[in-house]
Amino acid sequence: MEINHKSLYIKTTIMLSVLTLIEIGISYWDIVRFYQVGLLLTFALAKMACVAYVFMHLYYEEKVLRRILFVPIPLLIYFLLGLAYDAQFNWVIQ
Amino acid sequence: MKNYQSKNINSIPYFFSGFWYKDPPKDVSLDGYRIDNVIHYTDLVIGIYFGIVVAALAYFIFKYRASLGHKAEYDHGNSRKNVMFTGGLGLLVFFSVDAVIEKMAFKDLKEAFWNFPKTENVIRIEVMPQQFAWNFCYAGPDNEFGTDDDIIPSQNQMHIPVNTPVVVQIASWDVIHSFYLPNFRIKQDATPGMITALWFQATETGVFDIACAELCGNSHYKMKGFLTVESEEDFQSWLSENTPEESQDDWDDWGDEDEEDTGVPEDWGWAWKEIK
Amino acid sequence: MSGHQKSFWTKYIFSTDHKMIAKQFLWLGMFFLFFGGALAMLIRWQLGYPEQPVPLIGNWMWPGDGGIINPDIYNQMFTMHGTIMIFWAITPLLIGAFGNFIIPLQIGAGDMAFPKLNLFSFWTMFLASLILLSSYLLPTGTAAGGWTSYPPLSSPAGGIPGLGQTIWTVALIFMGVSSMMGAINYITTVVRMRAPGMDYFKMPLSVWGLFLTSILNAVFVPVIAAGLVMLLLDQTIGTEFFLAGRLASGDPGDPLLFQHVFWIFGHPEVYILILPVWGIISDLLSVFSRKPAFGYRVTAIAMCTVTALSTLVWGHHMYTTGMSPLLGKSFMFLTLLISIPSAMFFLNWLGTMWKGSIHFTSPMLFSIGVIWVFGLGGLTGLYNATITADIYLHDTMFVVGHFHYTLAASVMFGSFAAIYFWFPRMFGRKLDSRLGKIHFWGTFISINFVFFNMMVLGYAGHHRRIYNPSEYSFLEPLTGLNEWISIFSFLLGVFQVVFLINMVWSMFKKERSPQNPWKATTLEWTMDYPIPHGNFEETPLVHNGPHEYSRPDIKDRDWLGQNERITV
Amino acid sequence: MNQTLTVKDPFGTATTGKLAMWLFLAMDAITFAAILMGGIYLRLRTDMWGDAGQVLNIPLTSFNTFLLIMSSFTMVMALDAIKKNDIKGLKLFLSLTILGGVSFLGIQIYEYAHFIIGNAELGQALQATGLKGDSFLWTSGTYGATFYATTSFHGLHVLTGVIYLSVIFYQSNKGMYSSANYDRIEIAGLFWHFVDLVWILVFTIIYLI
Repeated sequence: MEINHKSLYIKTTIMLSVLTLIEIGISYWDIVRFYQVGLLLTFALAKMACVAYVFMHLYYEEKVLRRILFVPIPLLIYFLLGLAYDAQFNWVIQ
Repeated sequence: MKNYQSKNINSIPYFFSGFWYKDPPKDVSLDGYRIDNVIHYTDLVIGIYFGIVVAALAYFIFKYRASLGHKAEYDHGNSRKNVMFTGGLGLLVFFSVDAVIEKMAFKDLKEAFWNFPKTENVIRIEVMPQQFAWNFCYAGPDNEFGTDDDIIPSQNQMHIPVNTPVVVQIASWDVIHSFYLPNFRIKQDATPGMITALWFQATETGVFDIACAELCGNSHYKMKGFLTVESEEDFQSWLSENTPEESQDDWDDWGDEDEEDTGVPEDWGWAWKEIK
Repeated sequence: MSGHQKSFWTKYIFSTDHKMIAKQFLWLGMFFLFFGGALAMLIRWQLGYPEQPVPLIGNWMWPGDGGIINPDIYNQMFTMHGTIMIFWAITPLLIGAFGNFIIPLQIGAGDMAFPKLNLFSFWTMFLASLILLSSYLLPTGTAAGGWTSYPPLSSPAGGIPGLGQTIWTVALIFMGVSSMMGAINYITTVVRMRAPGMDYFKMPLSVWGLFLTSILNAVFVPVIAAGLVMLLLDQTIGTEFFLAGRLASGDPGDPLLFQHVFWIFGHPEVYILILPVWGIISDLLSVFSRKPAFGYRVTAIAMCTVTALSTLVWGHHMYTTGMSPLLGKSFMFLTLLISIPSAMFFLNWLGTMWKGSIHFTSPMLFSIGVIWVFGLGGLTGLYNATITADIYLHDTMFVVGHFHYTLAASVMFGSFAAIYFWFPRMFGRKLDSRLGKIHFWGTFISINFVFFNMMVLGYAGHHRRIYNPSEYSFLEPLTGLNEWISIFSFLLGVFQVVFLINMVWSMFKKERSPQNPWKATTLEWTMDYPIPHGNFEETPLVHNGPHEYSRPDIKDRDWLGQNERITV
Repeated sequence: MNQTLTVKDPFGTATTGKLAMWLFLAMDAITFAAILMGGIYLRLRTDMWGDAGQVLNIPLTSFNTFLLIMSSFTMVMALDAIKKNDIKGLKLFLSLTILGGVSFLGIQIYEYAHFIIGNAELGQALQATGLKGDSFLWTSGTYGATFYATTSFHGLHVLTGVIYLSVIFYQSNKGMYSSANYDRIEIAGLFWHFVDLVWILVFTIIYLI
């Protein structure tokens, strides 16, 4: 851990800010809804990965910890798919 | 051909509960036998498996009890043979029970319960339970729901003709209820804000109970309706008896503010949803 | 640590010693077990003898109604029976008491990883209990929406008067916080504090069960916590997450969302409760058959598989809600898959007894009892997993019978086995074995009669949560059976009193138990009673697996402790 | 004999406290995920939902996002400082972090106040989404309920983080930390970065999508 992390941290911060600006830009951009949502989520995930890997030092932790922390993600996606599918299915009285 | 299996494989519950064993309510529906058959098949196979387990247990308890003075065998059961054996038995259970009932269930769902009748000759009913009563609505002469000539009989009275498919759409007025017809082996939750559907066909005439199967408040137990299955002529004459009279509507709501609080309004009903 | 002077308060009340916290959880759990049991008796009285005055206590409890349980009170009773039994009796008994007691001892640790967090966990739980019980003081009574507490019924617009539901929700949130603290503690303890040599596959299966339980707790209690917070907002500040139809004032929410959230948590919760039992039973069968646990690795891996699968199948509680057909089918398939790993470790239990040398002590009797009741409970789950059968059986007494077999019967038998087995470690005395046998046979016979016939009732169409079954004509033939079930359930209650007497009497009797009365191999039996704060004088070294019984290379005894080495 | 008997510890050098914090964060993440999933579910079921920028003030919240990112940066710098035994740097960066958190909360309270008091312009924006009234409240349909539930739950985390960091600041003032002993700062940092991490998701899902 002798390396100077300062420049890495500064780079990450700039990167996060730029990504945020791009996200805001996308939200005002008039494109197909599906792509907009997809792009926004991708950027959000990229930003989250930056924070987790650099600021939370996940990159320097042991592999196992990283793997275990990623186990809930497919599970949550599974739940989300189930819920979303069901939300779209039912007839709603308007 | 109505049956997958012979009708009376009830031996397992009978074995345990002896003379207290009770039959389910009489099945008077076209497809109720399918549910009974699945249950009976499951009864049979799990009875066999549980019997084997109990027999093994009894044998082990007798044979390997400590008083015989023998020493236990030192065996971790981790050998490949043992693992294959347990795994194989697990798969055997899966394929002999689970796979079969899954196949039966999917077949039944495809052929009956989720296969809504496409023919014209269908009775369509809207059901709106409230705390603690059942409201029913028939389309009336114009065959459209949500119009002035909808027939709304008195609460808790549902009439259907015999041997005609009945499609029911259900939505709750206040809390969650469940439309439960024990004699037809059918049940469907009524959720506020959402329409659910089911269909069934009666094969015998008579008066049967409608029960609410989902807890809906302190009088949940009293939330009872009556389903009268009658001949086509009786049904039509009952419908015409209940047809609303012209120009009476304007006076109905007058001064009924208090009742509006809890009960459903006079002219409830929603446009019939197409079933996919 | 042990040199410190301890006052009464730091020793018995605010102790950070995992063994003392375990005892606190034990008493809390026992209190609520009997409380919930008493509620069950009253429910059975109403079902067996509808609208007749309750004997002995009726006139004193409900003088206004002439000793008759009225529908409001009845709804409150089964609501609190479910809530208390699941969250305030089984959870503290198995996870709180035995989790705390045996995890550090069996893995050779001095204490939990975070003793103070452990202390907070108990006192949060205690606070939650007080909050829950305080709802009985309300003039409108406590919660009455069922333990599932589906909105809109459980929201103020749903028709249940008073604050009971709100207090119920708050109590459950506190309980969830306590469970989460426990989960963090147990997982880090098992991961970090194992003694040298204690690999994952040398841990006793009890620890495996509790470890998997903690993981499920960690993943799913947050889900219900979120759902309950949303429910609480609905109940207090007027949001409308779960309101729809007439009760919603503006843009409606969706009652189904709560059901989804509830069962995403609720199904794993079932496994949270049963996994410790599976682990404990696997160990105890091995101890009393004097034979290594059959297929130890297979059992452990099968338990992991069940844990993983249990997270994916919540929808099978919602077949009748009008869920999409595709979801229904996939949930049915996934649910049925669970039967493969379950069958595997179930067979391993039988394999453990096969060619063993079975000693019929009280814990062993209860363990064999678990094989019976869990076999029945697990197999009857197939009906409820089948969509078509479930259309008929959903929300009937069949479901009640089924989950009482898996949860009440199996978990109670498992807890009793654990109490009989570890009582010498907790209190230094053995429980009386004659009373234990009376307790076992009484419980076994009456519990089977009660719950099997509940399934029979359900098959005959008896829907659940109804106050008076005589309202319906199709339930008339069931009157006699309902009455019989009630009689046997009272009998079941009476036999639990035998257990209580046994427990209190044995705790104060003179005769001390030997250090290792069952000749078990695991680490918790290696020290004298009372076990000091810090447990082990020196960290044990683990050389053997947890089930080294009847090794042919040892002549003078039939067991070899985990920390012992054979010198050849 | 002792040498041969070891516990295989796959988690390496991570301290037990750090493991517990990771575990807690995982649970917290699931709680957030459940609330967000509830919001998504409700959104799929209704039309009365504001588009990006229609009701919510995106520039203001973007500034808030920026604040959190910066405070995350200062937090990590604080850790960097203590690793080099630079107590002054630690105090400076910690106080900057706390300042960032407090400003975030201030802006959020301003935003809430603006919504709760309401005005005609807001009323028009709400009308366009199908909601009634001049102020945007938690009773304004599921949209309002989801917005307030998610952001206030996150706000509570920021508040907790501010208090947590204040305690750490107080302790570092007393000289509790050095380059040999900074585990607690790292753990507190994990919590603070997590708050940032969740905000990224909340910002994207609630404000931008």
